[in-house]
Amino acid sequence: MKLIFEKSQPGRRGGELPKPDVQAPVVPAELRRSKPPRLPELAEPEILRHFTQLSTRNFGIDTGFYPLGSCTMKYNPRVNERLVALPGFRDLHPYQDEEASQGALELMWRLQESLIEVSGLHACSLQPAAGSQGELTGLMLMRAYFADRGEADRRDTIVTADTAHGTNPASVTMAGYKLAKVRTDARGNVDVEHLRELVDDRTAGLMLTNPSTLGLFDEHIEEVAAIFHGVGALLYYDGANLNAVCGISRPGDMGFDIVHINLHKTFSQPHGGGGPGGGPIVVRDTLEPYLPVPAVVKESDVFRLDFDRPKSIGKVRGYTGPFGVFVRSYAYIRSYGPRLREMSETAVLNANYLLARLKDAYDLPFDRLCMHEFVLSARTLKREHGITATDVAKRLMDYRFHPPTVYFPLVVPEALMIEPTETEAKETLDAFADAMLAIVREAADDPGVLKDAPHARPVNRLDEVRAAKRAIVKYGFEEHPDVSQEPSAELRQLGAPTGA
Amino acid sequence: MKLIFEKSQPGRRGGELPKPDVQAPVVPAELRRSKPPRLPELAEPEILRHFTQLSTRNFGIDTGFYPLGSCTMKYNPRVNERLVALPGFRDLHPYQDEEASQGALELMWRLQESLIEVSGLHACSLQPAAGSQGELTGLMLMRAYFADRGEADRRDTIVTADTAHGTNPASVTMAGYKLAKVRTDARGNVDVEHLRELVDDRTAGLMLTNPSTLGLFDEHIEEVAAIFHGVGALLYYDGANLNAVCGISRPGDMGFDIVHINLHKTFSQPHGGGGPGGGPIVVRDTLEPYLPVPAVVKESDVFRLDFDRPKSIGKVRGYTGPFGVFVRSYAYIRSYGPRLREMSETAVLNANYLLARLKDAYDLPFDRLCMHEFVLSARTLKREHGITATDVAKRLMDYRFHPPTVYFPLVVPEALMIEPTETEAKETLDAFADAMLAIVREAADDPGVLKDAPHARPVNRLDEVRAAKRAIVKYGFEEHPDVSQEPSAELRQLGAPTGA
Amino acid sequence: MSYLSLTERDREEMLAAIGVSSVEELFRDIPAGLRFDRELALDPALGEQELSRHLEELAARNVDTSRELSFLGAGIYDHYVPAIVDAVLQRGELLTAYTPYQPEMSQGILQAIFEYQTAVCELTGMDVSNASGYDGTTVAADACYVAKHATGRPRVVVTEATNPQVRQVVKTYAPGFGLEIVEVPHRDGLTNPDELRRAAEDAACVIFQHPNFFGCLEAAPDLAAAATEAGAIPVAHVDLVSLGVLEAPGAYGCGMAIGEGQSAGNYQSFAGPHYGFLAARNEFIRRMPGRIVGETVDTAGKRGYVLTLQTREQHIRREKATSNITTNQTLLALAGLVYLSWLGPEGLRELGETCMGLGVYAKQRLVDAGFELAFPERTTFKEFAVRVGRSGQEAVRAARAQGVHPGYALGRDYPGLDDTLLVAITERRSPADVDRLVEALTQA
Amino acid sequence: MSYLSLTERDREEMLAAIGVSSVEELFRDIPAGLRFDRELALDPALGEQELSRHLEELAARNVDTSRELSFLGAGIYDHYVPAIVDAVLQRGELLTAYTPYQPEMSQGILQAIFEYQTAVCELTGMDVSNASGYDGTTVAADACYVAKHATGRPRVVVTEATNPQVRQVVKTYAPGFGLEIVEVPHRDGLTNPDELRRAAEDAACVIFQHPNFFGCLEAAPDLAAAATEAGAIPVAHVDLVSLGVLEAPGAYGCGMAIGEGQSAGNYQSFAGPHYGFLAARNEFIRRMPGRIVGETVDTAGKRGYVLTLQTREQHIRREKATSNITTNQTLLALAGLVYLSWLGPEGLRELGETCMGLGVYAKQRLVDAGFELAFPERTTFKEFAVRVGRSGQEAVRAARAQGVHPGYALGRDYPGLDDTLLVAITERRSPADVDRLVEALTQA
Ligand SMILES: Cc1ncc(COP(=O)(O)O)c(C=O)c1O
Ligand SMILES: Cc1ncc(COP(=O)(O)O)c(C=O)c1O
Repeated sequence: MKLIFEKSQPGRRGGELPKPDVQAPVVPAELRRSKPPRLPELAEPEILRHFTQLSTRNFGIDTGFYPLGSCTMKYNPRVNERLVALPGFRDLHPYQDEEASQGALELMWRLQESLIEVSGLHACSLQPAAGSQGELTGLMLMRAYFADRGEADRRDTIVTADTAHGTNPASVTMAGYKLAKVRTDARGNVDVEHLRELVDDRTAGLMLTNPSTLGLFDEHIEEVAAIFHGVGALLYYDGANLNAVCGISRPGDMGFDIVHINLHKTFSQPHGGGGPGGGPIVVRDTLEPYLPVPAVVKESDVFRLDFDRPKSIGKVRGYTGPFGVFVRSYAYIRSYGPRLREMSETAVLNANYLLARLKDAYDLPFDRLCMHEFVLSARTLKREHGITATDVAKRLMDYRFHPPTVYFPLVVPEALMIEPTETEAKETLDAFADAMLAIVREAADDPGVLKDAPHARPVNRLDEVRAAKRAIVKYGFEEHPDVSQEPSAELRQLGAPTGA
Repeated sequence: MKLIFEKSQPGRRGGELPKPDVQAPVVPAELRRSKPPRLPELAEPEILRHFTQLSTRNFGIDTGFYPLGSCTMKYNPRVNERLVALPGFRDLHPYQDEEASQGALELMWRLQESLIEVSGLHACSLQPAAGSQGELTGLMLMRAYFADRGEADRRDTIVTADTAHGTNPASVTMAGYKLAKVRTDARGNVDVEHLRELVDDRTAGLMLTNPSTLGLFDEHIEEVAAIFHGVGALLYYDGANLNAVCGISRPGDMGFDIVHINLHKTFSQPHGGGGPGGGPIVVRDTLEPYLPVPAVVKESDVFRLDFDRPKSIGKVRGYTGPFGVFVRSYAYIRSYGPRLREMSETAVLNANYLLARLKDAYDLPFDRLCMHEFVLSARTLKREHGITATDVAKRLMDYRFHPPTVYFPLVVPEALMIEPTETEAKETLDAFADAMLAIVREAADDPGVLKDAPHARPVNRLDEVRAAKRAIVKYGFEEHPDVSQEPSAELRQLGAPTGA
Repeated sequence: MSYLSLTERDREEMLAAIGVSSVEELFRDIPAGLRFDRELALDPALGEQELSRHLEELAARNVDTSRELSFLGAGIYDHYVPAIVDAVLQRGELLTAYTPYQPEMSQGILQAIFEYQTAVCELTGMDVSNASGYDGTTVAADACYVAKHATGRPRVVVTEATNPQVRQVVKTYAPGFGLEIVEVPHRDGLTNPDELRRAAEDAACVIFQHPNFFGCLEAAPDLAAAATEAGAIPVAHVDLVSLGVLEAPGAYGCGMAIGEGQSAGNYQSFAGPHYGFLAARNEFIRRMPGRIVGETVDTAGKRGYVLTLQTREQHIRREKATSNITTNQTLLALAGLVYLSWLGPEGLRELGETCMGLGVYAKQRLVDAGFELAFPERTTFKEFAVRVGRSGQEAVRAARAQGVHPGYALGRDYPGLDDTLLVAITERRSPADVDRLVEALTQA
Repeated sequence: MSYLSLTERDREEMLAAIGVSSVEELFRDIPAGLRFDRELALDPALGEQELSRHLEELAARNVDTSRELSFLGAGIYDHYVPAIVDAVLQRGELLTAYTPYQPEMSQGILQAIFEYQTAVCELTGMDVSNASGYDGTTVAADACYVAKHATGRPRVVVTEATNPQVRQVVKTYAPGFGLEIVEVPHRDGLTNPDELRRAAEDAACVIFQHPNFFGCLEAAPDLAAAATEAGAIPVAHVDLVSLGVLEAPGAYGCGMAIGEGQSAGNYQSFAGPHYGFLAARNEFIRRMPGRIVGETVDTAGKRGYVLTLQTREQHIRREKATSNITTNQTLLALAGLVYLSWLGPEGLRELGETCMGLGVYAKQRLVDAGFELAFPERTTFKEFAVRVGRSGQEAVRAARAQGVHPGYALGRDYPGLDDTLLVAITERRSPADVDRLVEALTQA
C-alpha cells in the first residue's frame, strides 16, 4: 500500500484554521523557514481512508488472541477511553492551580494508595513514563540512599538474573552501575549458591522479576532477600509480571524495597502499537525521601503537589507523569475493587490450562506449575524437522493468532513465551491450543507450509537483514530508493489475466 | 463466522448494573416472564471482538470508493460525530421545557432556514424520518390542501415517471392515491406529449426527481410545471438528487410546490448500514398551514414549538424528528456556507469526468452531459459475452470498489448507475475507471473470472433464491437448520494438510 | 471546503477530458431561466475549530440530563448507554456503509441485522422481525397497514392508555390506508377488556401499550384474548427493557409486537434518531414492511446473509409494496443489539427489577410525603402518575427552579389529569435522587 | 468482573485438565509465609455506570480550558485537536496492539511510524528520527547519552532559557551518565553565543530551546555555530508547530533536534501521555535510542516495514544498549502524524503565523494598557513574558477570580521574574479573548 506521502498532491489540504484579523507577523529573515516542509497534502476524506486502511493491516487485542509473553495483552475496556476523554481530564493544563485540579490530584492520590496496597510497600511516585524508566528511577533511588549513608562509591554493582529482561542490564548501565549476572538453577529459580558468590559489601542491590520471565515464582525468594539485606543492599522488583500476584503475594512482603508497576500491562492501559505506558514506583518508607518531585499528597481533604523534598533525586519526566494512563488504570482497578485477586487468579488459571494442553507437544524446560505465563521450547521441532520458534510464530498467524514472544528469555533455546491474561475465554484458549498442536503435526507432515508462513497476511515474511543493511528509515521523495514495488499479485491470484 | 448466539455460554455476562438497596418488586404471576429470553451471554471482551470482526466484513466509505447511484455516498466528517455526542445534544429529553432546549430548537430553526434557501420555497418541517416518509407526508399535504378546496374526492391521481424510484409509487398507494405513469422520451426527459394525455382535473399532482434517476436534468421542466399548475395540480420534488443542484438551480424556481430532502444523502448523515436518515420537507407558502405539528418557530429571539396549526395533517413521526441527524447536516452545511454551490459543482464535475472515461466502453442510453450521476448499460457485454450488470458489479469487488447501483432505473436494461459524489479524489475516479475498463477486457478474454467473482470477499456469491425460499430469518438455537457449515477452506488454501 | 480533493490542475484535466471549457458549461441542460444567479444566502462557512465552538455554544443552551436531575420519560428514557455501544457504532465500516444491496460487501451488517432480528423475536416471542422501522410511532402505522391487508377490515382500535405520540401518528396515516381509528378509554389507568372487545368488532387490529403510557401493567393477556375473540389482530406496543421481567407478547397470543427501541441502547438525543421494532407471527411474514435479512449459502456452501423476501418491497413491487420504507434505522438497531448483548438475559431481568423496585420506593416516599397517586391500585413498571395538587406545568416550573425535572405533565394529553405528573425512574436514578425529587415537589 | 469470561463449568474443566483441585493449589510454589491472607483494602468495585459517575465527579472538580479562558503554556499548549485524530486513535487494531515485534501482524503501525519518522525528519531537517521518546524532557536526557558516547566529553551545556522541566530531568539523569551539567544564563531573554561557546569547551553537546522558554526567538544559527566551534554537538529543542515558519535545525547545523510533541496533535491531558521526538544526523544513527522503523521487502519482493537497527537496543545489546527504552509513545506520535497530515505544509505555516500574529496583538494591547514586557526587544513566537507589577502568583489568583487564567508565573523558576507572567496564545484564542485577558489583568 502507498505511503501517505505518495498520495500527496500540491494544493490539497485537510483542515481549515481560524483567520483572526490581526497583522501578519514578521519573522526575521535569518530565522525564517527557507523551504516548506514536505508534509502530506490530502483532503480529509483521503486522510481518514489512509489510516483506516493502515489499521486493517494491523492486529490488536480487539482483533483476536494476543498471547505475547511478558506484555500482558489484556482487554482494554472502552469505558476507560470514554472517561479519559472527559474535558475535565483531557483539557486540563498541568500548571492549573492546585485548587482547580483537585479532581486530577485526588485520582492520582487514590491510584497511589491502590498501588501501595497491592505492592505491600509505603510510598509511591507515579512519575516514571514506563517500566524501564521506573527501573532507572529505582536505581537512582538506590544511589541517593547509599550516598546518604556514605556508601555510594563503594556500592557499585547491581545483580540481575540471566533471565532478566534486557531493560534491566540496560538500566543498570544508564544508572552508572556495574552489572553482575546470577544463574538460574535447575528448577528455574535464582541459583542461590551462585548468588552467595556474587553478593558482598560492594553490592548495591538486586533487580529481579518474580514470577520470573520463565513464569515461575522463585521458591527461595525469602532466602534471596535475606542475602541482600544481610549485606545492607536493596532489592528492586521488576513489576512487569505483577498480573500474576495481585492480592496473592506482595513484593513488599517478599522483601523487595522498590517496585515498578507497568500500568499498561497489569492495569490495562491500551498499548497503542508500542506505547504509551506508565511505570510508577512504590518504595519502602526508608526510600521515600528520595522519590521524584513533586509528590502528590493529601492534607486533611485537600490534595497538593509537594516540591519540598530536599533529598529527592529530582525529576525523571516532565510535570507529574502520564495522567491519561492513570485515569485508565485507576478505572480498571475500581472495576475489580477488593476482588482484584480474581484478576490474577484467572490469569494464572488460564496460563496453567494452556500449559497443560501444550506441555506434551512442546519441550517444557522446567516442569512446574506456572504463574500467569509459561515458556515452551521448540528445541525438538528444530532438531527433528528444522522448524524454529520463528516458523511456529509465523504459522500461528495463518490460524489468526498473534504469536507469543519468541527467543526470550535467553536461557531457553527456541523459546515460546505464552501469556494468555485473564480476559480470554476458554474457547479461545482451546482454539489456540488446537492450532499449536496442529502446527506440531504440520512440522512432521508438511514443514514447507511452516517455512513459507505466513500465507494470509498483507505481506509474506519480511527481510529484516536487508532492512538493517540498507537502513531506509524515511521516505526519500523523488529520490526514494526503489525497493521493488508491490507486484500486482493480488489480482493475478484473483484470476485477472493482466495486472489490471 | 459464528453468530453471537453461537458464542454464548450460560453464566457469562457483559455489564454490571447498579444495585440500589430497595425491596425487590413483585410482578403479578400472570404477567411475569415465564421463560428467560435467550439473549447472548458473553463477557465484554468477546462482545467487542465479535462486532469488530463483523465490521471487518463490511465495506463503508471509510474503506473505499462507494459509487452507489442515487445514494450519494459522500464523506462523513468525524467532527460531526464528535459534535452530535455533546451531552447538551445527546442527553437532551424531547419533553425538556422549551426555555431549556433553546440551543436544540435554534439549531433546528437554522437548519430549516438553510433548507428553505437551498430549495427556493417558504416553509419547512424537519419531522419526516427519511425521504420516503417525506414523500408520504407530501402526498398527505396534497390531500389536505385539496380537501380545503373541496376537491379531495375528485383529485385522486398522482403522476410518476417510469424512471421513478420505487418509493414514489409505493408512497402514492399508501397515501390512498391512484397512480399514473408517464414515459421517458428519447433524450431522457419526461415525455411531454404523453404527459398531456395523462393530466386532467382528476390529477392531484406529479412526483418527480430532477435531475432524474438517469442523472439528467429535465429540459422541459418549466413546461411540465405549467401543465400541472394549469389544471390546479401540485408538483412534488423527490430531493434524492439534490446533491446535483445546490446553489445551481432551485426546485422552487423550477415550479415544484413540495420538496423532500434526504439529509443522509446531500448533507452527509452517515448511512449506518441502512439508516438512519432524515427527510425534511419544504413547501410553498400555500401549503404551510398543513405541515406536521409541532412547527419550530422563532419569535423575536426565542425559539418555540408551535402546536397551534388547526389545518395541520398531524404528526408523521414521534416528537420533533431525528435530531441527531439535524446536528450532522447542519454542521455539514455550515462547513460550506454560501459556497455550498462548490459541493454540487464538484459532484457534477466528478460524475462527468467518470462518464467521459467510460462512455465508449459501455453503452450510454442517453448521450448527454450528466449531472451528479449517470447510468450506463452492460447491454452489449451481455449480448456479446453473456456478462451481466451483476457480473460487472461482483467483479468490481475484486478491484476493491463498492459496485454501483444495478438494474435501476428500470427503463435501462443491465443498468449500472454510478454516483461518485464531490468528496472523491481524481486518482480514485481514475482507478475506478481503469477497473471498469479492465473488466470490459476481461469480459472478452476471460469471462469466467467475472462469473465467479467476487474472489476476495469473506463469502462468494450468495444464493438469494434459496434465502427467499427457506426464509430463515432468525437463529433457531438447538433447532437451527444446518445450512452447511463453513468448510474450513481458508486453512486449506493456506496449505494446511487437514482443516485444522 | 476541507472535504474536497480536486486541485486546480485536476479540474483542468477533467474539464479537458470531458470536452468542456468550464464547470458552468456542465449545466447547459438547465434552462437559462432556472439557473440560480446569486450566492446562496447561508451563514458563513466555518472551519472545524469554529464549527465546534458554535455547536458547543448551542449545546450549552440546552439543559440535558447530565445537568439536571430528571424524571422525564413518557416514551423516551434516560437509561445508561455503555461505552461499547459507541465504540461499535463508530467503526467506520459500519457507520459509513449503506443498505446491504451487495451482500458480499456487507456480511458484517447483514449478520448483525440477523442477530438483531433474533434478539427481537426472542424478546417478543415472535417468528419474524424486520430490520427496524423509523421509531415507536411509525411501526404502529406499519402494523395497521399489515393488519388491514391481512383482514380487509375498515377499523383500528387503539387504547387511550397508549402513548399519545403513537396515537397521533396512527391517526395521520389512517385516511391514506382507508382506516378509521377508534380509541378505547382507560378506567383508572387500565383498559377494560370488555370495552375493548366491543370496540374491536370488525377492527383489523387492536393496538395496546403494555406497560401502558401511565406505566401501569395492563391485563395484557386478557386484552389480547378480547381482540382475538373479536377477530382483530392483537398488537402489543412494548418496551424491550420490560421483557426481562414481563411475559413475551407472543406467549399470550399477540399477532404482532411493536415498540420504540430507544430505551434499549440509544441516547435520548432530543428524540432521535432511534429505532422502532416490528415483529410478527409467521403468518404475516410476507406482509412485513421493510428490510428482512435471511440466511443462505454461497457458491462454496459457506453460510452467509442476504436481504430477503424482497418481493414485498418498493424497489420490486412498487405501488403494490407492503411499505414505502427503504432507509431505515439499522445503525440504531445495531446499538440495540450491542446493548442487549452487553446486558444478557440476567442483566435485562435485573434492569427491569431495579427500575420497578425504585418505582415502588418512589411511590411510597411520595405517598408518605402526602402526595396522591393517580392510580394507587395499579402495579407499575418504570413510570407512574402522581397528583401534585396544582397544575402539572406549574409543578414542573417550581421543581426545575430547584434543579429537578419532576416528570411529564399529563394535562397536555389527558384533560382529567391536569394536576398529574408522569414520573419515570431508570437505573440511573438512586434512592437519594428520589429523595431529592420528593423534596423538590414538597418545597415547590 | 465484567471483563472475565470463565464460567464455573469452565473453571472446573480447566482445573481438572491441569490436575489440581483448586485455584489455591496453583500457587503452591509460593512460600506459605508470602501468601497474602486477607482481601486487598481497595475501594469497592464499581459497575460501568457507577464508575462513570465517580470519574465524572472527579473530572468536574478540575477547571479545564473549556471552562476557563486560559493563557497557560510553558511547554504544554491548548492547540485544537481535530476529530480525525480521535477517530484514528480509537481504531482498535491500532489502539490495542503493542510493539510490532512481528512485522507481518503489524504493517499498519509500522508504516505509520515510518511516515511519522519521515514527517519529523522533514520538519527538523534531520536524517533519522526514532519512533518516539517519553516526552520533551526525557529526549533531552537521551540526547546527552548519545552525545556522551559520540564525543566522550564529560559535560553538557543547557541554556537557562530552556524549559526548567527539561533542565531538571537532564540534571537527574546526568550523574548516571557521568556527565556534569552547565547552564548558560539568558541576557534579557536571549542566550549569548559567545558565553555559550566558552561554556561549551569540552562539552559533549549544547542543548538550547528555540523559540526559548520565554517564547523568544533565539539567534539559533549563531548558537549552533558557537557549539560547533567548541566541538560540541548542537541540539535544538524545538516546537513542531513552529517549524512551518521557522528554519529547520538541520539547515543551520544542528546535530540533533528534539522536543515535546504535545503541541502537535495531543491534548493537554494534565501533561500526558504525550510524545517526545528525537531526530539526528546520519552519523548518529547507530547511537539512536529507541525504536526505528525501516523499509524492506518480503519474500515476494513486496514492500514492507520492520523494526530495524535493533542491535542498538536493550533486548539485543542488553547492558551495552544505546538506551533502556522499550515501551514508548507510539500512539501519541501517530496522533502527531495524523495532525500534521491534516494541517499539511500550508496549514502548519498558517498556524504558526496565526499564533505569532495574535501574540503581537496581545503584546501591543498589554503595553497600551500600561503593562511592561519583560523582554520588549525580542521577537516572540506564541508566548511572551509580561510584568504585572506584583507577584505573578497574586496576579494569577486575581485574574482567575474573573474567569481568566492569565498564564504561568515565572517566579517559580526565575527569581528575577517574580512579577512576570508567561502568556501563551494559540489559534484557539481570539482577539476578543485577548481583550478579556487585558481587562482581567487590569482590573485585578
Ligand atoms: C520483564 C520486563 N521488564 C521490564 C520491561 C520494561 O517495561 P516497559 O516496556 O514498560 O518499559 C518489560 C516490558 O517491556 C518486561 O517484560
Ligand atoms: C430517487 C430516490 N427517491 C426516494 C428515495 C427514498 O429515500 P429514503 O431512502 O431516504 O427513504 C431514494 C433513496 O432510497 C431515492 O434514491
